[in-house]
Amino acid sequence: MQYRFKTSEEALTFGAEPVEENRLKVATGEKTLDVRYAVIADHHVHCVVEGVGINAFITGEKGEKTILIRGVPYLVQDADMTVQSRKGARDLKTLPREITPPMPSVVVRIMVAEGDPVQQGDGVIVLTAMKMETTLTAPFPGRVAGINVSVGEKVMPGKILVNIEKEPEDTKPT
Amino acid sequence: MQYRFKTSEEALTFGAEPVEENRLKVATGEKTLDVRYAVIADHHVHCVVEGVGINAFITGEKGEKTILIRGVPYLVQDADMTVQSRKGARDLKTLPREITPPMPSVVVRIMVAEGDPVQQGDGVIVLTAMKMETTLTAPFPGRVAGINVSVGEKVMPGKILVNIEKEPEDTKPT
Amino acid sequence: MFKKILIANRGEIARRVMYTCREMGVATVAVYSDVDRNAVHVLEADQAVLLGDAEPAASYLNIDKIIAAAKETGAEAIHPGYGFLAENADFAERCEREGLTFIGPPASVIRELGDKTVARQTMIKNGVPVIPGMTHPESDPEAIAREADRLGYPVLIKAAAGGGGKGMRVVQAQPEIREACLSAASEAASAFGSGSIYLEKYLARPRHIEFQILADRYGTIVHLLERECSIQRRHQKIIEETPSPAMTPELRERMGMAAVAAARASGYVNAGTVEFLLDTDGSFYFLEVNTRLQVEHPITEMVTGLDIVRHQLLIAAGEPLTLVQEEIRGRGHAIECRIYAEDPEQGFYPSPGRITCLKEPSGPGIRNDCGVYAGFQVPVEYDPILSKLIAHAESREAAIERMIQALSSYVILGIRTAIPFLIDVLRSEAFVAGETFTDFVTAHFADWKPERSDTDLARIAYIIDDLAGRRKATVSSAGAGVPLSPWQSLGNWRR
Amino acid sequence: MFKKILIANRGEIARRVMYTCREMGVATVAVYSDVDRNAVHVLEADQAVLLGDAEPAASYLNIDKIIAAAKETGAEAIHPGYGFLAENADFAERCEREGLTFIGPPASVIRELGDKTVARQTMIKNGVPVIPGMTHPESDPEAIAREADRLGYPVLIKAAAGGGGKGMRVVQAQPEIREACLSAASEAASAFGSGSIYLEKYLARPRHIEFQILADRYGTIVHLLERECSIQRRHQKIIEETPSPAMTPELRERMGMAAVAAARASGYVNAGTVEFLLDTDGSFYFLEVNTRLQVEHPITEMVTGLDIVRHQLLIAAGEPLTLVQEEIRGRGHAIECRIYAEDPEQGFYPSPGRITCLKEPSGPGIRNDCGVYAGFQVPVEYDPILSKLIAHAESREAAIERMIQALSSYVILGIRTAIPFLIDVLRSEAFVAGETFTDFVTAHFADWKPERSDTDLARIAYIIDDLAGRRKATVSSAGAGVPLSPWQSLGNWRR
Repeated sequence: MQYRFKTSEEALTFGAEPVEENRLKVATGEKTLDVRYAVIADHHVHCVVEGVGINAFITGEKGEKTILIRGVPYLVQDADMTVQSRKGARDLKTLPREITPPMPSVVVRIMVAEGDPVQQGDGVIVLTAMKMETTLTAPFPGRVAGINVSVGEKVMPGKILVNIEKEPEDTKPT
Repeated sequence: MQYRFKTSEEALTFGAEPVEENRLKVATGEKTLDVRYAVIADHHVHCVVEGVGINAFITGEKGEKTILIRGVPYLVQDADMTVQSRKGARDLKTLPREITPPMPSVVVRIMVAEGDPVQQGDGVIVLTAMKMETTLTAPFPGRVAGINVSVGEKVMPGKILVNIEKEPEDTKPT
Repeated sequence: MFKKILIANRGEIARRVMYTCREMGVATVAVYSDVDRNAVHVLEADQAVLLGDAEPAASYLNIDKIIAAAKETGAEAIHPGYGFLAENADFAERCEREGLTFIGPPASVIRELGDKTVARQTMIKNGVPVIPGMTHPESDPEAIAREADRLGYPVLIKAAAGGGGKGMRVVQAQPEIREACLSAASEAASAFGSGSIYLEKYLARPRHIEFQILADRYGTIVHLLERECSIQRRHQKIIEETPSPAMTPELRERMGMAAVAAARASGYVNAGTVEFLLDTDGSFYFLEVNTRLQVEHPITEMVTGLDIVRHQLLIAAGEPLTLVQEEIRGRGHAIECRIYAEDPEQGFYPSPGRITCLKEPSGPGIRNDCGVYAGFQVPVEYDPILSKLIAHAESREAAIERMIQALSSYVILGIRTAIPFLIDVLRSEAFVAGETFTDFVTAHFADWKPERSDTDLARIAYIIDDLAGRRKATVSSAGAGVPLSPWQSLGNWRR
Repeated sequence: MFKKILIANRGEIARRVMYTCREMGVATVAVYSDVDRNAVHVLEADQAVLLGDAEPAASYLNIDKIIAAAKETGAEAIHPGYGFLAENADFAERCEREGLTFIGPPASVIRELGDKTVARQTMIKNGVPVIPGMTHPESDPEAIAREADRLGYPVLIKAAAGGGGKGMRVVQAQPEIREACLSAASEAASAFGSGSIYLEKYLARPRHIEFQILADRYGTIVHLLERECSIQRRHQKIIEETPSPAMTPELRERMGMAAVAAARASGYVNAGTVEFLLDTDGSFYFLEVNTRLQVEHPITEMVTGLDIVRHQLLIAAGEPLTLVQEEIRGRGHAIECRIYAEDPEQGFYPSPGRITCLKEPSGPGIRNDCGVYAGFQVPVEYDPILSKLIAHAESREAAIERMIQALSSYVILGIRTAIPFLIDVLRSEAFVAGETFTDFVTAHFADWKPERSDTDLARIAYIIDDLAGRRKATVSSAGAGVPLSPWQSLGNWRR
């Protein structure tokens, strides 16, 4: 089988050849790896790659999974499996022109007014969630084109709180 | 719904009435119990019976389940669901006339010969399993009618190792 | 001893109190809100009473409902845990009035120590060194700004009713002071119901060192040695340890005596914590007294071999302390890491959601005070602490290694945690060298990202999982595995 | 320190050794048999080598294969755990010959102490009190019968190569002696490869008390206090605790000195255990030296705060002991319960099978050294130990309560365990009173059955589970939940 994984650059291709039961030959770029594996539990896979044992813990739906190895989470995305509701979500090259909360939050303060110019990193709006205040900042220089919420309002992820017009000279975001 | 559970005496009937979501009225004999419950995980049920919370952990197939409460396992059998392979297995009134190992074992010594009279509790055959020697004893007084294995033989549960003829005067086994 | 007590809290701390209750034969009553129907503390209690909506004001902060629950179930005492009503004098007073034993200090003591400025006055009177700053709360930003000019920048804004870093702001220079006051006041108001704040001189590189106190009703007061809690992010502790790498027997002696003096000055009873800032020059300043069971109490239990909650119950039941200061010796070294539902790659922003898989670390010297389980939905309404992982070993070096191994084997899927961040902190030269100051995270881990050296392994695991493809749909609830950054989430809506 | 070691064992003890290795930065190599492909010790090792068939002779007892695995993987040392080759002098010798460090005493010491009769001679020479009995092994039942008449009944038959109660038989009267010899000899042969046995006077109501020893290569020997292991079934320990309820400082002093003398007499190096019988009159007798890491070592780690495996590795690497006898103090009380796959309602007969659900106990002072997981098939080929549950608390009373709570919350489904039996033992007057003699189980729990007071609750749970009916078929493998007694199992075949 062939798998194409997303990366910050172009997609990366992995080839997987079943050798015997619970054993694969995985080819990526120049190197080919010998992989023995066992599915230990719903979310737990143990594999032996080139003789070294490793436990991986997996969650997520088809096309996009989070894999935990040695305490570190890895987001792995299949470039070919376009799960509509998530596709592009992780595409780091497309950046938003608006600000939205990462989780259900309440608006505490709005630090800008329509028409205000903002520099990248300027505080734009203060939210509270789980008793924590967090300031959402402008992802790039621009001008506040619209404010779609008011203080005290409960806002959900995806809800666009403030529109920021990008400045003519395109500044690459970090 | 009606459930009939096996007991050492005659079957016991429980009636279960759904009152609302995750809530039952359970009737048994004279008393009726208010039961709220939540399924926490595959094998874990939390219920509140008459206001007291309890965790129960469940395994087994339909008709016969082992339920662990406060560290103690309870074998619960539905008298109406006859699972062929197990039915009667627990029926304490039917006792065997033969001796069989409880698990895969190896015969170490045979302590009787065909025709020998045996008293209840007499050692009949010595098995070893998991590095433990255990002596199977006669369940009741009788006479050795046949020996079906030899020393060193690997024997499985259900395999009848020694036949014991019950004595004419029926002695109730313990 | 009480026959039955109510625990007015949730999650890991409610559960931890229940462990000791069961061991002492004390029946437990849990209280819970709508979203906590199946929370661990509800599952493990003998009885549980629904308080109401998730909104704290309608549940865990609702004094009337909690008192009613205690009456209804016949509980004789209430353990408040930490947070929520733990340091609420009115609640303690109400308990006393209703004939319920509040497992903590008397209301008057909570009130006096709860007002940080009053506390500072008390300590000054009793010769306990305090940080230069305001001795009265202030709400007018202008007045605070003037005071700041007088003290000289940098200054620290703190909530008078505060604790746990809520409503706390460092202000480096004059222009920021007004916005900082507003935001601190509003955060304080939402956290403690009071928005009054005050100002302190901000020490550049102090260590946060606190002493655990136990005091009975008969004037016996002992301290259970120190804890160092310098590693903080957003002014909230995330790693604590004992003993402190900076501690000497002589300094411990002096600070311990100051801690006992502070407790005595305030007429303290039950378990409490006296917090100090230790400056680089070895001088220390009283910070505040936490009039509750501290989040990080387990590390003290590990090195002293004592069960602090057990002593809380004994003291509350009127028993005299049997502990003798000379006999309280620390052994080995203990470290605690707080495991929050938060994303260290997104400024530690909370990361609630459904836990799809949980595998707790184990092994010699490992303790995990855990308040969640696989399948549990971490609510957005409350402090996002999931568990506290504690490692105890013969030496600091061994404890660090033990903790790193435990963190590396800790599996929490469905939400993000700071585990990879914690591992890197524990591995860092600065931490290993014991150079732990309150500016640690900003100084060494300002824009940290985990080193992702196993990306190919992860892709291989993806492939294997794909081939096995046996996972139940129910547990891989869409996206639960990946928290969204403000920018990332947008995709959902724009395409 | 070693860069990489091989662990020639399986299950919980292999895993426990790996914990310390990881903390010390020592890479681990596991070995395994066919049926252990997915065993915990394989999953957690850095590398794993398949030895062969489940049959111990083809795998965990196969010296050639294990040595080859060590060479192949570049391991510098081998930790044998307990059981299997742990006390096999030939194996230790072979390691030495192959340039591999055996993490344990020298082969010569193992050989001398391994032969219980030789050991008895050594102790007699060095003034360590021993039980009256034979000082040479014997295989002729007649000769043993004559010796028994001389000593007077009851007598105890023991395997000369023995340990862990294998091949041990109490003989109350003359007629039983021959059958007992045969069965003991054959059990010994299968367990240790040698069927030679010997005879000792059988003490009526002794306590089993042992001292943990640590000795370095340079003649420094310390003991880590005692463990009492009187609670046994089928001559195998099932509950251990420290300190012993029978111990006084004065007796501890004397027995500790005897233990160190015993170790010194045999030129002991590394960790070991000197076992004694303590008679009701306060006199004690040398029993044997276990030249390995003891199953019950964790309770000693809990009260002393030391990591015994760490010290084993340090000693094996040639480090001198840094511990000083005076500084080794016990704190609190620790109890261990061994959790075997066995059915206490069927004479503790082994109960292998598939674990369908596993929920480990947790909480302050709780440690569970576990070698299995949910979904694991417990093999019939090996000792059926699943885990060791350890509780540590301020006092014996608190430790008992803590253990009872932990046992009650321990969930193992799919096989039977002695957990309900252990709970009742810990609750019993005799145990609480510290009346723990080696005849404890026969004296107080001869035909024990659990009190089943929650039958109706169980039926209600059945109904709820039936209504929910959501469980995966895969994990409720037919009958896995119920071990079969010889009589019950018959049903399967007769209908």
